[in-house]
Amino acid sequence: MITRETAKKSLHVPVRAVIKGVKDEAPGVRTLLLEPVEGQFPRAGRVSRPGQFNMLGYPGVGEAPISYSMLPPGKTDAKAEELFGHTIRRAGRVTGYLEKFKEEDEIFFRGPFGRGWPVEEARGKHLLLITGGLGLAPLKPVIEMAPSLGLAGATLLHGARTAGDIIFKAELARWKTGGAVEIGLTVDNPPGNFFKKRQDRGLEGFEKAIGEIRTGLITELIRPLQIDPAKTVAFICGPEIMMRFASRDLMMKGMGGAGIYVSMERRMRCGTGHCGHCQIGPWFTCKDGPVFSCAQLRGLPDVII
Amino acid sequence: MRIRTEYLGRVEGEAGVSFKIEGGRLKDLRINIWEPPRFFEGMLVGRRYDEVPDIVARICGICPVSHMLTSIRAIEKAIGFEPAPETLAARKLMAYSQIASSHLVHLVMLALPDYEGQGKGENSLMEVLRLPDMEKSGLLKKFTSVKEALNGITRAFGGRALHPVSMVVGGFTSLPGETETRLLISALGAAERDMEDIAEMMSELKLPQFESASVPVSLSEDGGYAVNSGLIVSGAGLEGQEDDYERLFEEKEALYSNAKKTSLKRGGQIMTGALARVSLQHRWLAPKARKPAFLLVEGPPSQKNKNKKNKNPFHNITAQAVELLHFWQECKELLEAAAASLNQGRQKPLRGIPPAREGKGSALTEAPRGLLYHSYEVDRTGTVRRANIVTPTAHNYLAMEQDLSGLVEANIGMPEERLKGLAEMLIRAYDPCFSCSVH
Amino acid sequence: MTGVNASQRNYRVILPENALARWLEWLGGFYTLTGPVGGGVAARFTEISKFEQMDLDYQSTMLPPGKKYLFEPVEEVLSFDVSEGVFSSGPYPPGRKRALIGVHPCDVNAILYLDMVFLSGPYADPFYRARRENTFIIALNCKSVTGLCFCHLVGAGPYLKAVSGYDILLTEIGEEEGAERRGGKNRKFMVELVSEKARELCDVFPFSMGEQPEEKDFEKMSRMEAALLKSFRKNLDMEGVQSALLSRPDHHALKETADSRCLSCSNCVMVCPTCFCHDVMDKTDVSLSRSRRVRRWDACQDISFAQVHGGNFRAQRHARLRQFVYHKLDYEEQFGRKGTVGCGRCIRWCPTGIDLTEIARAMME
Amino acid sequence: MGARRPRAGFFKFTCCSGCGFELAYFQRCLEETLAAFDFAFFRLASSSGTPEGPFDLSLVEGAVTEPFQIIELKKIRQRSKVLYAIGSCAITGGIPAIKALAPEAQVEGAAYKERLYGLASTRPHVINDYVQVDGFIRGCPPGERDLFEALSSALMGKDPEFTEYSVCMECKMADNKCVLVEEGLPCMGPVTNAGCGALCPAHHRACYGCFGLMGQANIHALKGRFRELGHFSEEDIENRFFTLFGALGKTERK
Ligand SMILES: Cc1cc2nc3c(=O)[nH]c(=O)nc-3n(C[C@H](O)[C@H](O)[C@H](O)COP(=O)(O)OP(=O)(O)OC[C@H]3O[C@@H](n4cnc5c(N)ncnc54)[C@H](O)[C@@H]3O)c2cc1C
Ligand code: SF4
Ligand code: SF4
Ligand code: SF4
Repeated sequence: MITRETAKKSLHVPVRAVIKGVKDEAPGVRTLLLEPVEGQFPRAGRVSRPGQFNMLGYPGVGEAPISYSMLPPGKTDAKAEELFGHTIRRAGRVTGYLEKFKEEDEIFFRGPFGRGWPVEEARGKHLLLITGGLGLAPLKPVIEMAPSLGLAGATLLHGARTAGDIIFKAELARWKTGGAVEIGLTVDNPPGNFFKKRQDRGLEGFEKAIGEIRTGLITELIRPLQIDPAKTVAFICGPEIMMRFASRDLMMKGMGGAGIYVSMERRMRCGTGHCGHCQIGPWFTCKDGPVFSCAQLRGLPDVII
Repeated sequence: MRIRTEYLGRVEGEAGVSFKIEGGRLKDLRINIWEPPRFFEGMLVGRRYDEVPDIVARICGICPVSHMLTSIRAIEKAIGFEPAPETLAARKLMAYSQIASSHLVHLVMLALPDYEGQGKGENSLMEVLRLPDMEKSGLLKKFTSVKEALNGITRAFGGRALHPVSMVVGGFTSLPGETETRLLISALGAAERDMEDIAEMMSELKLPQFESASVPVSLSEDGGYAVNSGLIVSGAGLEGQEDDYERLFEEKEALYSNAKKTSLKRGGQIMTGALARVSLQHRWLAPKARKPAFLLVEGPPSQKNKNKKNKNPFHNITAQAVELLHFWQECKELLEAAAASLNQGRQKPLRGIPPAREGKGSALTEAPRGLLYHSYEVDRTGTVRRANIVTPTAHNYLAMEQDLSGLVEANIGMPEERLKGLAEMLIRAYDPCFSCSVH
Repeated sequence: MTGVNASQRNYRVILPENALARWLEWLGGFYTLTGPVGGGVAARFTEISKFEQMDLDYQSTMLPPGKKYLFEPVEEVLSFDVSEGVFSSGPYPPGRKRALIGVHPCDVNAILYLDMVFLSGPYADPFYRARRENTFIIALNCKSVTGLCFCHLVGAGPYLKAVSGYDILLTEIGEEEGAERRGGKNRKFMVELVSEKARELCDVFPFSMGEQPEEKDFEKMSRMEAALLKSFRKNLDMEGVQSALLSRPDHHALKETADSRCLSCSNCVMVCPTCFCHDVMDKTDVSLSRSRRVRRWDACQDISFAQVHGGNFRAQRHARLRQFVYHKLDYEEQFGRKGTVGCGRCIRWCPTGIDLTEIARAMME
Repeated sequence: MGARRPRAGFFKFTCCSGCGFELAYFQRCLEETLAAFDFAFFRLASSSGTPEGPFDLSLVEGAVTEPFQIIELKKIRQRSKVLYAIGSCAITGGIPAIKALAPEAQVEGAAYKERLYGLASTRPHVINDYVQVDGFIRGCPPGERDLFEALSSALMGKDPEFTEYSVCMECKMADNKCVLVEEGLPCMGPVTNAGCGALCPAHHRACYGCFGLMGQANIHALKGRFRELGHFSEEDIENRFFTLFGALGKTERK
């Protein structure tokens, strides 16, 4: 029976949040730091996990699924302390509208939705993170919790279009010095080329901190890797075509599809497994994903992987 | 001194006006209708007969119903089809609601700013509506309630008010039910006062004085105010039947304009439209409209002059207000009759269009702005072989230019800006539609 | 109808049509009665005031009753008052209680499918739930089969086997002699009170004019069902279809059908009783006073359905058609059953008559 | 609101002015529209105002059929933050585009004699042949849903979401009788862009495509269906169903 209480906490009514910080990451990419203030979405008691996403939006404009790039601390009832972050690229209607927002502006969200990265599976194993472009954002929380995961080791391979498009530069430098994760970087467009001046502004310090930035596709970094297939778990996030080649290379190194996880991007309207837009074969990306193992996806139509 | 307006505002379509005054004499007066032609007469050749109404509707965004009705009747004559009496009644409702609606647009949106805004630097509907006395009178609210009541009728019978869909060769593909019809009647009732206020306000405008040499021409029919059919009459008496049209009238191309000038072959400028209709047909007007019509045509009794008929083209505005009253009344009566005959359930809508047959047909109707002529030749397969369309503004074109000359000459000493404004006001008073005139 | 235990039989009664009509009209005091109007395969579920308006001999409808009334084509789910800055959603339930009368087994099964979509899983849709709880479903076993029906292949008909999720099950089991009613006959219906709600309601309304069914009545029903099962014309190996489809996603039958006949018009999806996809969009008044979040039925046949930044996962027409065929005949993992109930609507209402069972058969060869 | 009202411009090219009338008269949010926008140029409604801009929102109706219009159009584009094409003429060529189906001299000659040599008319073009268009308010006349979406989006400063699916979808959602399947009428709904609310089928009439072909229209499949209906010649099918509102875009879609 639907009670007044559940009605008020309708899954259609979003939560209000205030922007507490804005950070430019790369051209067209910004991180928003959010604090929920009040709302009705049925979320009390829900713990956010890395890899999950919120439906972020503004009334009259719409909503878009955006992954956590910074998790709320986890005490879900004490709302005021629940600062969390989203890293957003301008792509269309909603993300374009959000681009205008500044600190102290209000936005709205529903969530968290979806199953996140299966971090438990990496316990005692080597965690291999392969990311492309904005795909680093959903894995940022994983990297940050890496020291507490009981890993045998962690490697992050990240590729971007140009050096200027690399997001989380400060964090990358910090992770590098922290030592919990090994880092390899590559860019499609080499820094000395025609684009250098515009896109590489302010990169000198970063290059010093991070070491060499290779040139070429992300697979260039995967090929030289030494992998013990049974003791490795891979999380991959990036454009689907990049995930395809990355996972294929890992399989050629002997990994099984079950140990390789990817985060899928599909059109989404509800986040709750009702609107149907995000279906991949029998799965709903929103509630069965967005993180899937390659084994789950293999053979399904309309997937590039 | 050269006076010119490149692009007239608050008229439908694109046209300019220019003239010179040299040594106190008027020279080179032209209404240049530069509205780009779409060549409907050429495009229609090779199309099927039942597509014609949907195509010609797009001649005009304010009187599509008139073009559809005229073409439908011409096509039906060509293929030898007789529509049912209920169809004719529904077509009248379409025509009346559209004429009233078109008049409303002209009165409030296009013409009123000339008079209300004058001297205050205001000349658009939006600005006029913001004038203090306009805001007080709640004109916009009245305007919208009247427009919704009228468009509701066109919408109910035609599917939509602009470019209707359910009115086709042969009849109507669907008709409103009784409840819907009753709703239309009550909407008319609810907006009636607003409509009367607007009509009154428009008939009280201080219009410039001017006498035209035009001969009024309109349709005329025994037993009613002729709109969808009738004989051709003029101020000089009976001229002929609609099938005589091409014998009676002639079109002349102007080298400086995309529109043609049409008049009676025997010469002279003619005027069609609301003022001509009211002048020639006022005895058939609804009671409420008859008195103001009499005042308009004959002039107030006190200053009765010998020159009996009103020949001031500015009074076309007043005539439209009179017709607004008339067609409102007619719509109410027709809707009552329709509702009564509909209480048996839906009237049977048309199933399947009437078959093609070789033939020629022409039809003449009264569009909001005056006489509208469509004529078609259809071959055995139903393909259109020849099309001819003559629109109200083409009929009035000559008169507009001649009257404008007369008006400028009579006011030749006026300061340039005021003269230009007066010239534009006269053109607007004709309520020209340049999109139609070029087509 | 063998294997029915005694306690279930207690809730069965045989009722003549005129008594049923009176009972339904009494039910109209609590519910908005909604039933099939206009017969044949293109009847329409419509609100009615009199039993006679319905045609219980109807074969099918264009819009399925469950989808039409439980998951409305267009619905406002959220409203935002711009000046106040507050949201509202609801009310639940929206509108009056409704009784759907004469719902065929395939359509009852489709409702059970929609239940899984909107009520199972971590989130229940409050609109669907409220409407579902306020809808009284009177199912009606089929007495004829159309050439496009294939419910028998998925166990969704022609007799309803589900034991819950609806309220009453009717089966026409013959005519009463002598009495005058529709077409000069008064038909008799086996009435089974399935839900608690139905049993409570019928406590109030005495079924005294009905008779206790006897063994011969159940035997008759079994015979009728068996005869019906023989009259189906469609056939497909439902066991084999799953593996066959997934292994041949680029089969020429799909591509050829898509290219030569599929209009991408989405009629198939719109009329499908289990298709649940919808779009959500925000509309704001021109006065900017209120924004509404509205959902409306959407379809995977539409080109922008799977469009995302940087790509479209189903840009090709055959990929979209494949999504429909696979979702109905494969993808059982989704809700633990096939997506089709075999009503045949997608075939009937496709302007070019595309038949998913034909495509599947061609792909299996 | 309170802040500056957005400056709007409305421009007419070759057409019936119907879109202008829809905006300034027929639509049901007229009061709100007049209150919300500052119409800095709108010849149908105002004799003042200037086309010089700048405009926050420009709406352009009509096809391009004369060279001077191209120059005007480019200027309008430069002066406008957002430019939407409104109505079928501007978007698909609409009815004016029928001219393109026959030899130019033949079509023009049927309407004019002496004036022929003074005409500047060319083959009709849609406006996004010449300038970048930010969105399409489809229909002949434009549908209210998309019109309001355009207006409210301009006021909010967001990208609009226009309809891009078939008339059939709206038709089904309205539970209309399908005139193609049930009555065998040659309905263009399956390949026509939605936005009208399936107006014609709701009035027992076959859609004639006034909102233009939708992006994914499979023209030859529907032609095949019309052939099966039996009572149309090949020319009829071509003419009636694929050139009335699509004379310029006779291309196959995905
Ligand atoms: C699980 C998940 C997590 C994600 N996480 C992030 C994240 O952390 N950060 C991030 O920036 N993004 C993320 N995304 C991607 C983001 O949700 C999309 O970019 C989203 O579409 C943006 O919404 P929008 O309204 O701004 O764009 P939209 O207006 O939806 O447009 C997005 C793109 O889709 C296309 N499009 C939309 N509608 C149509 C149409 N009708 N026809 C044709 N094309 C159309 C446009 O070309 C446009 O490029 C995530 C997506 C998923 C599924
Ligand atoms: S109804 Fe038929 S033509 Fe239309 S999208 Fe579905 S399968 Fe294609
Ligand atoms: S009537 Fe026309 S628009 Fe409606 S569903 Fe049938 S084919 Fe499509
Ligand atoms: S149904 Fe077709 S022709 Fe009719 S209004 Fe809609 S788009 Fe135009």
